[in-house]
Parts: sequence; C-alpha cells; structure tokens
Amino acid sequence: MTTTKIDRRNFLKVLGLGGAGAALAGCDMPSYATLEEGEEQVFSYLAPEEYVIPGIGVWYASTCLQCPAGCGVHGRVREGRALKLEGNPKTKLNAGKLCQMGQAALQTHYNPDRITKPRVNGKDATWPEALAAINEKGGGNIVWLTGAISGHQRVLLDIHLKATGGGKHYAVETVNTKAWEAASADIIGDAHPNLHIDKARAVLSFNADFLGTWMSPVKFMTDYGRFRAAPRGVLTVVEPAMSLSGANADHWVAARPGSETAVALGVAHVLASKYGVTTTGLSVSTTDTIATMDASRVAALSGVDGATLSKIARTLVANSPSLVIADGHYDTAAAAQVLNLMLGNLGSTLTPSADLGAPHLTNIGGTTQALTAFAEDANAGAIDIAFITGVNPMFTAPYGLNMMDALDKIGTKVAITMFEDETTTACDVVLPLASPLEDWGTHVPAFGAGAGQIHIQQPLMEKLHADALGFGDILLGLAQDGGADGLDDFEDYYGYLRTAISALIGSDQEAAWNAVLQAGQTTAPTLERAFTINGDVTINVADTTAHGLTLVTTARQGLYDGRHANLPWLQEAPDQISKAVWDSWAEIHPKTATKIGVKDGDYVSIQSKGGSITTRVFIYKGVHPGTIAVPMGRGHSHYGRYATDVGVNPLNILDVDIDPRTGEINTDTTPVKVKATGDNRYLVRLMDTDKQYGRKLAATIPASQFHRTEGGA
Amino acid sequence: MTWSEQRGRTDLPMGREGANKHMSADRPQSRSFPWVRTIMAAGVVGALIVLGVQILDQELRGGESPLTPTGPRVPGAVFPTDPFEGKDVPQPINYSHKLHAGDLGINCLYCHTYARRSKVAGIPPTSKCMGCHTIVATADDGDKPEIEKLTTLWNDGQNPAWNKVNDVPDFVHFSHERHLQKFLFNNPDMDIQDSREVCAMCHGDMVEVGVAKKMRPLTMGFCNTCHENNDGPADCTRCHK
Amino acid sequence: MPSLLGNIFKGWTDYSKGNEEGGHHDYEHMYAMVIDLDLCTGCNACSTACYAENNLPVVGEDKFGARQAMHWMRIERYFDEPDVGESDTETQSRGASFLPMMCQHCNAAPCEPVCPVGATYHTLDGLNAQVYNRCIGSRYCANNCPFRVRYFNFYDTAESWPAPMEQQLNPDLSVRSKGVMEKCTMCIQRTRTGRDKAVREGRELQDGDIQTACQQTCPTSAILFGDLLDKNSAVSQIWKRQQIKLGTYKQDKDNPDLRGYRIFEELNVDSKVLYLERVREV
Amino acid sequence: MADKTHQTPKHLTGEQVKDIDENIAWAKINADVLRSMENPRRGYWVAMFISVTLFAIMIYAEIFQYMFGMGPAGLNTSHMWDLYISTFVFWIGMSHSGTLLSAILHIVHADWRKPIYRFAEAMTTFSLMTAGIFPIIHLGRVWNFYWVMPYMSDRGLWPNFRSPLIWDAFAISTYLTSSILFLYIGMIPDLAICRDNAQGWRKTLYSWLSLGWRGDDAQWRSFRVTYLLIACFLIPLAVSVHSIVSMDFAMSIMPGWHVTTFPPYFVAGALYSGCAAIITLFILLRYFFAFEHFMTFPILDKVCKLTFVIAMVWTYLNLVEFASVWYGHDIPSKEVLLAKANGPYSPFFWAMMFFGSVLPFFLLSKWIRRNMVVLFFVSVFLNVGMWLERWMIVTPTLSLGYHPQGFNVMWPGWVEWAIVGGSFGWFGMLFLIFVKVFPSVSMYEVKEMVFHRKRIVYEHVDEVMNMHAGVPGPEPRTTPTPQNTGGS
Amino acid sequence: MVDHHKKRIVKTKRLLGLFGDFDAAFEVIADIRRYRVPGLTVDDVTLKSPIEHPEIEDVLGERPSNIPKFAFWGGLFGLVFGFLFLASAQANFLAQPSGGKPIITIPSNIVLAYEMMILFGVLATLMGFIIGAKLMRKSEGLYDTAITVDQIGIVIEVAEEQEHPLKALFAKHHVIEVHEETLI
Repeated sequence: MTTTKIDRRNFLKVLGLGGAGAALAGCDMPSYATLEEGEEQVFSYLAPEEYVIPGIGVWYASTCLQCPAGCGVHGRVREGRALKLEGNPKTKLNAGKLCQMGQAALQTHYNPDRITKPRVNGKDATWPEALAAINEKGGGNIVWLTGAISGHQRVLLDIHLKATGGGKHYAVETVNTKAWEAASADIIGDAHPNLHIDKARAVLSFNADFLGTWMSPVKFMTDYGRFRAAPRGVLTVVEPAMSLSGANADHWVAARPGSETAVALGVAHVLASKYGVTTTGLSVSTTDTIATMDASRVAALSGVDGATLSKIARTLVANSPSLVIADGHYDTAAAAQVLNLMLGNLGSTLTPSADLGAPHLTNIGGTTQALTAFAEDANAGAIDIAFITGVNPMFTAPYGLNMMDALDKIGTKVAITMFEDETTTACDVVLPLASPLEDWGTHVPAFGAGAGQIHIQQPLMEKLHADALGFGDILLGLAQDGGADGLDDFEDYYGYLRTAISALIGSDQEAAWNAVLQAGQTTAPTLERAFTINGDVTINVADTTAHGLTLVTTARQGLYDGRHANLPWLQEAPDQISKAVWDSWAEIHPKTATKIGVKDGDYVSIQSKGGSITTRVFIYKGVHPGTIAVPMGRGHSHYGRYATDVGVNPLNILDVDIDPRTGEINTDTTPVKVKATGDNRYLVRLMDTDKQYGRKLAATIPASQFHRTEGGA
Repeated sequence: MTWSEQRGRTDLPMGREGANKHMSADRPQSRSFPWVRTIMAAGVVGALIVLGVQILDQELRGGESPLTPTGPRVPGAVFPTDPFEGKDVPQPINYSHKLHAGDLGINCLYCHTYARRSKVAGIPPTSKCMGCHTIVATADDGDKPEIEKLTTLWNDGQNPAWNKVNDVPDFVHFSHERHLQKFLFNNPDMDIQDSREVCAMCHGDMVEVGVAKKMRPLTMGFCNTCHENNDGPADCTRCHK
Repeated sequence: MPSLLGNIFKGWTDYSKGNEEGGHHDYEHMYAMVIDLDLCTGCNACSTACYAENNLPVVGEDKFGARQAMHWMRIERYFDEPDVGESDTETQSRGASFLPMMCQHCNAAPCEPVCPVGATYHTLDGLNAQVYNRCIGSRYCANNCPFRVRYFNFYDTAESWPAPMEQQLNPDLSVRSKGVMEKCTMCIQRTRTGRDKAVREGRELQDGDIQTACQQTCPTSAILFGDLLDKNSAVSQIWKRQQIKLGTYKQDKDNPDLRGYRIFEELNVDSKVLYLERVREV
Repeated sequence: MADKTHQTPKHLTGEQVKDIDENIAWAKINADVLRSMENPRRGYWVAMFISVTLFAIMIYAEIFQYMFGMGPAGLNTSHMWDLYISTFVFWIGMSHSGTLLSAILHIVHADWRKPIYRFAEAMTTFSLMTAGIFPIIHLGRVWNFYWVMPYMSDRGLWPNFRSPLIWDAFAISTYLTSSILFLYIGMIPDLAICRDNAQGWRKTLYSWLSLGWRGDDAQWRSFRVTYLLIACFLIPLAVSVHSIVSMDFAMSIMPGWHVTTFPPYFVAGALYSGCAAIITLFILLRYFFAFEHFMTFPILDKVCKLTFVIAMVWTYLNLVEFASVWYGHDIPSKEVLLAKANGPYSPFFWAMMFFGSVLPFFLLSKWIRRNMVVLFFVSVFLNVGMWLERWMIVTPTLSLGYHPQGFNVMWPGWVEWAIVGGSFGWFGMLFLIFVKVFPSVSMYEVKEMVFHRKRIVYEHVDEVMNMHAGVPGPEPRTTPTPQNTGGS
Repeated sequence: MVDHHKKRIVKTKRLLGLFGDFDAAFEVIADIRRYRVPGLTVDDVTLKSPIEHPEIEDVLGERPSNIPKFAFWGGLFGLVFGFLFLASAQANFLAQPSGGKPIITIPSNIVLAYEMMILFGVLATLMGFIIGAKLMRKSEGLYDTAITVDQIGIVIEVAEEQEHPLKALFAKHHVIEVHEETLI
C-alpha cells in the first residue's frame, strides 16, 4: 500500500503561523519590540483556489467523531489551519449546534501527544516494516475491535474481514444504549424509534442522560430547548446519582441503584389504579407484575415513597403527550416502553424510524457485550491478529474480563490509533492514525439525523504528521493487501469514497460532488417501517431491598468514557455537577458521609471484589444514600501528558455482572466497601459554595408564574 | 576626620537678665491685597500657558512640518510623510518593484490582490508570477537568474519563503481592506489606476526602491497622526484586539 | 485638523451632552445579550467554545485550585432556589440551577474609571473593551468588578500551547502574556469581522450577522446576542418585552411576573446581559 | 560610655523634669551632634546589617516576580490586591507624623519639637520613598510603570485622570518633593555648621548643600518666612495625601471599601502609626548616638501623650466606621464586617483591635513611658497593629465581595512576604545612612530652644545652681577615643 | 538718603566684629543708631548669628521680604496650569472613554489641580528663598566659623576715617575678635 500520498487539495497547506504563533509574544515585555523587519516569514500559495484568501477564514463541512452521535460540523480554516469548529446548520441532527466534546475536537487534532510514526514492539518503524510485522505471523483468525462504526469505513472493514477469512468484528462502546434498543425492538419492534422530546409535554427518564451522553445529546438538547418553550414541558428524572439531565429536572427522584424498574412499574401501578389508565395490549403477566408493584413494595425496593410515585403519575397524566425513556437495564427500558404504551405516546412522541436503503452502511452501535465476547475469544486463544482502533479495552474493561491476559494470548495486536493509551502500549504494532480533521469518511448517525442521512467527513487541513494515515486509507490498504477484489483501481480512500458517493447520488459530476462536500451530508434511499407492538413482555424486578453501598459509574459529557481525558480544555472544564476539575471524585450523600465519617475533600478507598480506588469525596444531596457515584473518564496510566495519572478509573473495579437480556455489563450493581483513608486535600472546584447568599444571581420562578406570562396551562 | 579643632567655649556666660530691650523700629502698615491686579495677572498667566501648550501640541501633532504636501497625491487625505529608511531585507528572489510597478507600470493591486478583500495584502501566489513569466522574460532567456530561481521553485512545487518587510506587532490588527476602501474605492477623486499613491501613504513610494524595504516608521504615532487628520476611528479596539 | 483648544471645547460639549442624554448619544451599536436560564442546561459547551475562540490558556490543577484560571465564560451551579422554596427533602428534589457568568459589559462599568492608564474603556459598540497592550496590570479594575469576571495573567501562558497546539490559536486576536488583565470581549473579533463583511457587501449590518462563540454553539440556544440600538433585533425585542431599560436601576414593570432581570442591578452598573429566570414545576 | 565614670546625672534617669537643660553650652550642642555623625554605638552597625540583608532578600524576590509573574505572590482572581497595597498604605501612613507634626508644632510654636523633628522628617521622606515603590512593584507589567506619568507623546495617550491610582501618583510625588524640601531647608543652617567643621568629602558635600549659608540677618529672615510658608503648604497637603490614598478604596464599589469615613479614618491612622514610629526611632537614635542630652524623657513623654490622644481618635473613627456599616445595613458590607470579626482572618482583626486600641493605654503609665525597653516594644507593636489594620482593610473585602464565586481565603505567597519584609530593610537602610551623614538633631534650633528657655524659664534655680556648682553633665568629649565610641 | 550718603564716602575696609552674646552685639548696633560712628547708619550693618534672634527686626528694623509673593504666584500657576493641563490632556486623549461619560471630569481634575498648586507653590517658595536669602552665590569673605558655634558677628563696611571709631565702639562692647579686609 502507498504510505505517502500528495494531498491533492493543496489549498489546505499551512502557510506558516500568520501572526498567531509569534502572537505568543503578544503583549510581553517590552511591548514595542515586535516592530521588526525580516524577522517573520510569509508564504503564499502556489496556485490558490479563488475563494481562499489569506486573512479570511473559510468554512468547510465535516463530521465530528468525538462521540458516536456523529454531528455535522463546520470547520473554520485560515492560512491552512483549522481554527474553530461549529455545528453544521444544514444537518437535521445538530442544526448548527455543538457540545463541548465537539468543540474540543481541535485539541484531539493538535494534541502534542499524537503518535507520529508507526511502531513495532515499541520501536519506531516505517510503514512497510509495520505492515511486514503484521503479516509475518501469516493469516489465521483476523478480528477487528472498534468503536461504533458506520459508512464506507464499515464497508471496507467488512470487505477486509471477508477477504481475510471472515473473522469477527467486535464493536465496543462503554457508554451505549443497548438496553433501550433491545427493549424497544422487543416491545415496539423498532430498535431506534424517533424520540420527539420537543413535542412532549412531559418527559420521564430512568437513567437515560439524554442531555449528557445518551444517544445524541446535542440533538436532544436542541429539542430540549423547544421542549422548555411555552407550553412548557415538565422533566422528571429517576436515577441513583444526578446526571446532567437530572440537574435540569423539575422533579428529581433518587432511586436505589438497580431499582428504577420498580419505580417505573410503581408509576404504572399508580396510573392503572389511581388514574384508570388502561393496560389493554399488555399481556396478563405484565399486568400482574404491575399489579404487584404497590407503593409499599416500591418504597421497600427503591426508597421512593408513594407520594412521589403519584406525583410522577399525575405529571404524566396531566401533561400529555408524554415520553418515557430509560436505559441501564433491559427491564427498566422495557418498563419504560410499557409506560409509553399505557400513556399512548406511540405515534406522537415516539415515531417509527426508517431503515437505510443501504444496510451495509448502517451504524453498528457498540456494546459492552462485544467486549465480553472479545475477552472470551481472546482468552480462548481463538484470535491471531487483532486490529484495535477507537477503543481502549484495557481502560474500560472490568477486572473480571482480565483483559491483560486476553491481549497476551493474541498473536499480533495492531493498534491503529492517534494516541498512546493503555491498550496501545500492550500492542505489538502501532499504526499512526490521522486525526478526524485530516481524514475522509462517511458516517451514518445511529439516531436523530433523519431518514437516510449520511454525514460526510472531509479533511480541514493537511496532515500535521506526514506518516499518519487516514482510517479509510489504512482499511483500503489492508483490504487491498488482503486480496479483496474490486479495490485495486483505487489509489486511495478519497478515490474510493468519491466513487461510492457518486454511485449513491447517481452522479459523478464535479459540481454534484462539491455540493455534497459543501452540504457535509447526503441522503441515501430509505425503507419506511411501522411499529409492531408486542405487549407480552416479561419484566423481572431485581430485589434491591438489601443492597448496601453500591458503586455507580456515571458518564459525563466531557471526558465521556475516558477517550477525551487527554484534552486539556475538557480536563479544565468544570464538571457540570460537582464543578471539579483535573481530578476524580466520589459523590456521596451527606448521610452516607456521616456514616463513613468523612467531610468534603477527604479521601476514601472504594473497595470492590476486584480491587480498590482511592479518591476524594464530594458530598451533596444529588445521590441516593445507598450510592457512591464515581464518574468515569479519568485514571489513565498511559494517555499523554494531560491524562496520565490524573484521577482514578472506576471501570476496572466493576464486577462483571451481565444483564441476562442484553448481555451488557451492568455499571450500577457492584457492591463496595468504602472507608476513609484519613487524608484530606482540597478538591479543586470552580466554586466552593452551592448557595447564592441572598443575591439574585440564578433566580428561579414557579411554573405557574411562567404560564401566567408566557402561556401554557 | 575629627572634630579636634572644635573650639569649645563652654565658659562663656550666656544671656543675662533684662535682655529684652525694645528699640523703636518703624513698622509699615500691612497693605490690602490687590485682587483686581491678581486676577488679571492670573488670566494672563493662564492665557500664556494655553498658548504655549497649544504650540507644543501642534509640534507633537506634527502640525504642518511633517505633513508636507509633497509626497503621494491622495485627494482629501492628510498624512505624515516622515522620512524613514528601513534596512535591506534579503529575499529568496530579488523582486524589483522599481521594474514592475515603475517601469512596467503594473498596478499594485494586480499582484497584491488580497489587499482589497482582506486584512492582509498578501504575497502574490507563484501562479500569478508564472502567469507572465511563462510568456515574457521566461527562464529560458538564460540571462535572468531570478526568474530561473522562481521557475525552479514553481516546478518543484515549493513556495518561496519571503521575509516580512512591513511587520507590525502582533497585537496590531491592521486592515488593508478598510484603508483601501476609504482612500481608494470610496474616494470619488481617486482613480483606481493610482492605487500606488494610496499604498505609498504607508509604504512609501515602492517605485523608488528595488527589493521591498520599509519606507515609513509604522509606529503608533505614525498611525495616530493620520487617523486624527483624516478622522479615522480613535478607538483602540479597532486595531488592538 | 484637530487642535488642542478645539478638542477641549469639544470635550466640554461632550460632557454636557453626556449628562443630558443619559450617556447614550454617540454609540454606533449597543451590543447586549439575553440568556434564558430556563434553557441553560449547564453543559459547558459555551465555555469550551470560548476557550477555542479566544485563545484562553489552560492553567492546570494547581493554578485552578489557586483560583488563577482564565475561564472568561464560567458556568456556576447553585443548589438553592429560595424563590420556589427550599428542597428540604432528604435527597435533592429538583435539579441544580446553572448560571453562565461572563463580563456583563456594564454601561456604567465600575472597572473603567479606575484603570490608571485607560486600558479598559467603552467602545462605540457599547462594549466594555480591554486593550491588552495598554494594560500595565494594576488590577484595580478586577477589584472593582462586582461580578468577578476579570481574569489576570498571573503567569506566562506560553506553556499552555505545546507544539503543535499553538497552530490552533486564533490569529484575529492577540495572545495575552503575563501581567495583563483580560475578560470576555463579546467576541470583538467576530463583531469586527461581521461589520467588515457587511461593508464589503455594501449593506447594513443585520441582526444575526454576528454570533458570539458561546451563542453559536449553545445547543439549547439559551444565549442571544444582538444590537439594542436596532429596534428590530431579537435582543432588543426581548429587552422591550421584559421591560428592562438601560440607564436605570429601577425598572418599572407593569407585569411583576416577567422573567427578565439583570444581576446586581441595584449597584447601578447598568449591565447589558439580561437573564431570564429559571422556571420550575413545583 | 562616659557617664559610667560619673554618678548617673538626672538627665539619664527618669526624674528629669525639663525638656532640656537650658544651661547646656551651644558649643557642646555642636560637639555632641557632630560627634554623632562620626562614631555611633555598635548597635547602629547591627541595625544597618539587618536592614541591608532584608533589602537583599527583597531584591531577589522582586527579580523572581519579574521573571515568573504575579502568581508566586499568591494573588488570585478575587485577591488581586494584597500585602503590596496594604503595606503601601502602611508606609504612606508612617510618612505622615514627621511632616505633619513638625509643621503643626512649628506653627503653634511648640519648641519641644526642635530636638526631634529632624529625624521625624527624615522618617517621612524615607517611608515615602518606601511607599512609592509598592504601587510599582505590584504592577503586572512593571516595565511599563511610566505609563501612569502624564507625558505628551505622538501616540496621543494619557493616563486616565479619573483613576484614584493616578491621584496617588500625583499626591505622592508632590508630597515627596515637598517633604524633602521641608527637610532640606530646615537643615541648611546645620549643614553650614557641618561645613565649618568638616573635612574631606564631607566638606565638599556640606559646602554644596549649605548653599553658602552665612547666618546673615537677611538669610535668617528669609529662612523664617520660607520655613513657615512651606509648613503651611504641607499641612493641607499631608491631609490630602492620605485621604487620596483612602480613596483607592472609598472610590470603589466593593463592600467594606466604599465607606464615607475612610479619609479621616486613614489620616488618623497615619498620624497614629507615625507617632508610634517616632517613639521607636526616638529610642533607637537616643541609644545609637548617645543623645541623652537632647532626646530627653520629658519630650518622650509629650510624644507618648500625643500618640495616646491620636490613638483614641483613631479608635473612635474605627468604631464609627463599623457602626456606619452596621446601621447602613448593606448586606454584603455587613457580611464583610462580620467576617472580619469571626471569619478566617479574625485573629489578625482582633490583634489589630488590641494593638491599636488597647495597647495605647499602656502609654498612660509613667513607668512604661520612662522604661526605654518596654516603651520600645510597645511602640513597635502599635505599628504592627496599624499594619494589620491596613491588611484587614484590603483582604477581607476581597475574600468576600459581592459574587459568591469570588468567596475564598488566600494566604500571601513567599514573594509577597519577602518584599514586604524587605521594604523595612530598604527604609532602615536609607534612614540609617541619613542619620550618619546628616545631623539628626537640629543644632541651631536646639540652640534657639535653650536660648529662649534660658531667658524665659526661671524655675528650678537650685537645680541650675547645682549644675554650675558641682555636677555638670559629661564634659564634651573633644577627642573621642575608641573605647567610648562603642556601645556601653 | 542712603545712596548719596554712600556716594559721598568711599568705603575702603570691611570689619567683622565677633561678640559673645546678642546683647553686646545689639548694644553696638544701638550705638550705631545713635550715630556714635559718623556716617554709619544701621542700614550698613549686617548681623551674622548662629541662631535666629526674634528681636533682630526690632534692632535692625523691618527689611521686607517678597517670598510670600513667590509662594502665592507659584500656587496660582500650579492651580491654573494644573487644571488646564489635565483638561487638555483628557480632551486630547485619543482613546476617549466615549459613551457620553464626561470627557473632562471636574472632580478628579480639582483633586489633581490642588496637588499641582501645592507642588508649584512649594517650588516657587524655594526659589524665592534662594533669591531672597542671596544663597548659591559667591559671598564676600570675612566669615568666621565661630559664628556657627556661638558667636555673633557684625559686618560693616567703613571708610578709613570711620575705622578707628568703630573699632573703639567694638572694643567698648567687649568684642572678642575683629577681622578686617580691605575692599580696594
């Protein structure tokens, strides 16, 4: 495969640092010394495009790969440097908006810790050497371990696997929506129903942090904006530890970890018994399950009292249409869908999704089930060559999967990555990956982009590191080397992609291609579908009555599952709830704190069967007393200068507790012992106070007043 | 040193009784204060101060002296023409403004075409040079080493690394576009052909020099003088962001 | 041709005019903001966008702990909501309330008169500007800011951008060095570029031509930026609807239920960021 | 020293009742003072060494700060000002007594000022020089400090005359100039004396400085008028200077700073710390230079009483300030007030209250007033109290303020401590050099003093007779010898 | 009268008599007032003393000083100049804090002009002192360092016929020393 390609779009060339680099000396002493002649160099383009003018930024459309949502972005390019990302207004998914992770994509691209050369067994090498190292052990079972993947990269990946003996493809995402998908598929026959939060008058969420990390947060936040406009919707969130969605809830209900199912069914019970909401369409068993869930039982299981249940029920009934979403456990999601059925939300706030006409492009949502499977296969020694990209199993895998041995048992481990992380260090061959801002690609958002939308990813600037290659290029090269047929006449992934898109849009005109690039998206034919309701669903209510202190690993928009821990902007962006920066913390309830005997900033050791972590406590009332919540994302042992040895990683000490219905690893069922270590250090936070001291800073008014002035019942 | 030659006369008897004798001395009557004269004088003093400061101010503003009518001819613009001679800056290609802008009379904006659309005037892209030099004065003439350099660079796909000549501090954000708009395009008495005159306001007459050279101080004082005299914005953030 | 005496007389007349007309007579624009707290989810997108747009240095844990961070736009989080009753239940019964806090660009800014060298002043755009290269770092302005939104470069910031990160720096505004005060400029580089663009296209500046970085990225569109002198701009519409007027600290609202308010209005600093109260179902 | 050989005369014990012994010979006055410029006690050199060391540390700290920015000083986003500004205010305060007392007492013809006003004015000048460096040191970009000067430039840039900091710059430079002139003019006749007795470089120096003073009647006349005029200029100036300094705070809108009573409060505090400093230096000089004949207990008594009175005025204004805040009932200001009393800084606050308002009562005890050592420490602690007062004005406000986000407690960094400590070294160094090079007791005015007293005071005749008959003071040492130059 | 009196007689010598105390010196002057020495008036007397005697004026008569005028004009200049300087500076500050706030701010300028008034007042006073007291100029000889210790000197210029009477007068009042120098 060719390793050095001339970027045919030479206007992406960097024209030196037009002032900015020297601007570091901006106002420094003495401030007039920069009146100089012949000190700086200035370049010009060889043959510029007409619309590229030095000193004026040009916006290019591309796609954000910071999380699986796949929002469309516009990148501002000036003098060949990508300076700023904004949302692509043309996309239906994020409508010109972007979250902080998307903003920080620039730092993924410009990160000082990127891998610039191929490596074989930890030594720098050339591409041919690296490829040789991969192939020397010969074929055998070749597998891919990736994150959520879609579009033509997925196509090439499948081609490569097929050409090399049909090995498996494990798509792993720690933060995923498998439970919701499975339950939805079972009950309403659609794994990805469109959720119309903006249309709902009331939203009830169990563990689904739709504003933070669930499915497509930016999409949901834009909807949330409309949801809050008059007539104003009511948001109720039930979860063990406050998430970003919970922090914006009108009613926040703390439920014992794992007991959300009980709460959901309790609400269903109140609906049926108190508000006479019909349960027709539900099987007898389901109805019985609901019937058993009276207030006392729910209270016993979850610590949520009857008043709260009826309050929730009242809200749902009073504000129709409503929407109930859930995640975490299959049963919770199923119960939520049952509520949706009972409340008749189907068709109004849940509508059937449409399948992409080209199924080979659709998004493979990652799961932790795949991680388990990968670990098992590896431990069984069934894997000879593993290509690992976009995931960091060493970091995210619970101790129970003993990922270390698993990787050791693999013949050749190839990491295709931008950064040196825990997994990369354990790999034999490391191939430097181009950053998403340097790369071509197509992405089919799993959710919310609208029927058949395909987002185009195009480079915003030339490669920072000559040896890094785009993911598509690597795939293409591997597929070509693997002897896949029909690919030989493509010189690079750009050529392949261009042909493929031309085929998709049925035109290979330059103009059509440019139109696609400018729009940053294109549309594929879709197949309409309808809900197929299946009311016979068995819901098991876990008995959480006796549960002691349980560890809950929460995902936050920002560091996400840890992949963004090396972005200083996100490390320094205060956590939305605790406002802490640059370190991990454990959220516990004041009661629990007094029980353990710790105060703010004290270190506690959190001991599970699989190990222990030691971090500082953040005490507030936003967690259930039976919960100790540790956000995931920090605690890397290898991840560049910004992430290494910052905070602790709760994922490793999770028990491998598999949800029988989905095969997912539960993140809220690990019992832990918590002891104070006696140390105390100030937990660095944006602000030490939760109070406004009578100042009118963030003022709040009751909804009634809002309705008086701005309408809505 | 020592105080050894101290002449202590501690034996002298001091002050005897009845030392206070009074001798008649004529005491003048205290005169009433001349207010009117005072105030008038104060006025005079004030006036003198004002006058003095005014003159000094005119000097500092560079009243008439530096703003000579000679120099570039830009109707409706008053601007300083402080003499200034920058140092020679070596360039990869000894491009002669004298030849191109002077003898051949090429309009500045033909090459520095970005100046009218952007903050930066920009270095012309190599393609622009080659646009002519593939036809006239090509490398094949053999007697033009500079153009041969250029052609070699062009064929290798290299951009020449020019050295910045007129370089203001990085906290100064000067916009060529706005200045050209004011003095050239939106200036009824100005002909686009004479863009040279406008450029010369800040860059001096590049026709006089061969390889580019800094011809004006381009200090803040230089800018302010012009801004004041032409009612340019007196707003820091227009240039300092 | 300006002259000293001429300017003195002009100065006097400006003085009188300033008194008569409430001090708003010579603005070209009056940029202001509206922030709907009910829409703000506290997701930090605006803050990070500000880091990207305005070359803000990252200081690291120690300096952040020493409160030397440089976040121009900070999202504050409070758990008490006195106006809708305390949530006295065992666990939180409501979410938190978030407050995006950045320079309020007060028209009667307390920071402006105290700067010994006039490095902070009011531009014709109605913005409270900070001229970095004039600042000598006496820090009086920050002391006098009731919002605590002025940030000082306590250290040299160069190490915040190890290569190749410095390539991301926005060339439209300078990078501040140590000893310089800085703060939110309402993206003055964007207002400038927007105006230049309008001039280039030979048209008037319209509402929406200029978006600040925080406004553009805010997923719930909680932040709105615009010109108060333009009567049709969305911002001035809202100010009108919420019956908040500049130049006074006593707003006479005929409808007490309106959500609009300005923080520390009682200090009469005449800030130009209008907040809309957060709403809670109780 | 010499008096060990005699039985201790009254002027060395507590019983002395007269400000000065009017029989002391003029020549002896010259002799003693001139000798003081020659061979001080060893304590002088110890003090000098300490001062220089402190100053060296300060230089190091400043260089460090110059290289690494204001961070190491421990400042943060809420505490933009800290010890620098409070110590600046402290030194400005120190500078007040000298000039103000000297000028006022001169106008009201309180002649007991004559032996002590010289070093008091020197103290004024040098504490001003010390104060002046702080606003410069505390700048973030100190290399641009001259931008606060109003100078014409073609850049059309001026300082912002609205800023109280600029008022400071004007006031301080005016005050410094005037007080230096006041000190200098008052010194001219003495410089003439030195000129007449000096040799070598000192001769040239004094000849230049004495401006050819010959003691003509015309010169004396002009001298009197000039001195009186400058005194009249200085009194309102001194008052204005410290009220302007107080405006740095009073003109701001911060709770706890925006207080109407600050100007008089600051002036009182200034006089207070100044008087206390006079006591301290009085004792030091009296010891260093064996000035027992001139810096006598009765004069010290008067200074102590004056200090006590001013302390009471200060206490009153201090309480008035609290009261006005309390009854004003502005919540943030009240929070600051309460935080002072029981917040994290309360120990310093209460220490300030004790040293400032309780300790002065010690001055009422005659025993303490007569006991040099005790009095020395009392006066030092009075000044510690005043320094704490300035700190307690600056910092608690900044640690609270209006916005809860700014609530935090900070502890000054080592750089700040080093520079604050070093400022004392800098002051001490200048002062010690001065008293060595120039007569720290005004010879001609002491002569006037004894002259007038001789002609007016007639009580204690018997004592006078005693002095003549048997026990005169120590003979004027004509040729000092090593063993009586060292401290006893 | 002094002048043509001076014209008549040509002074040849300058005498300096040193006296032990003021009283002796004053008596000499009193005698001169009584014209004990023909042709000498009190205006010819220059008294040199180590301290300033409060009655010198009674003895020698009023000799007006114009230093107060210096002070007054200096202060006035400072005030006017100060205010105008500030006003012009503010009015010509290119980056004027616009937005209708006063360009020329009276309160601050008053404060500053006040300081300038005092500064210039003091400087002018110093100037007046130097001029009035004839300092910083080459002074005539006939000086004795005893004057700065404890002796009072009387300097008189005399013609030769006056020399002996004056010396006699000095001697009568216990002169301690007499220095003399010839003028021509």
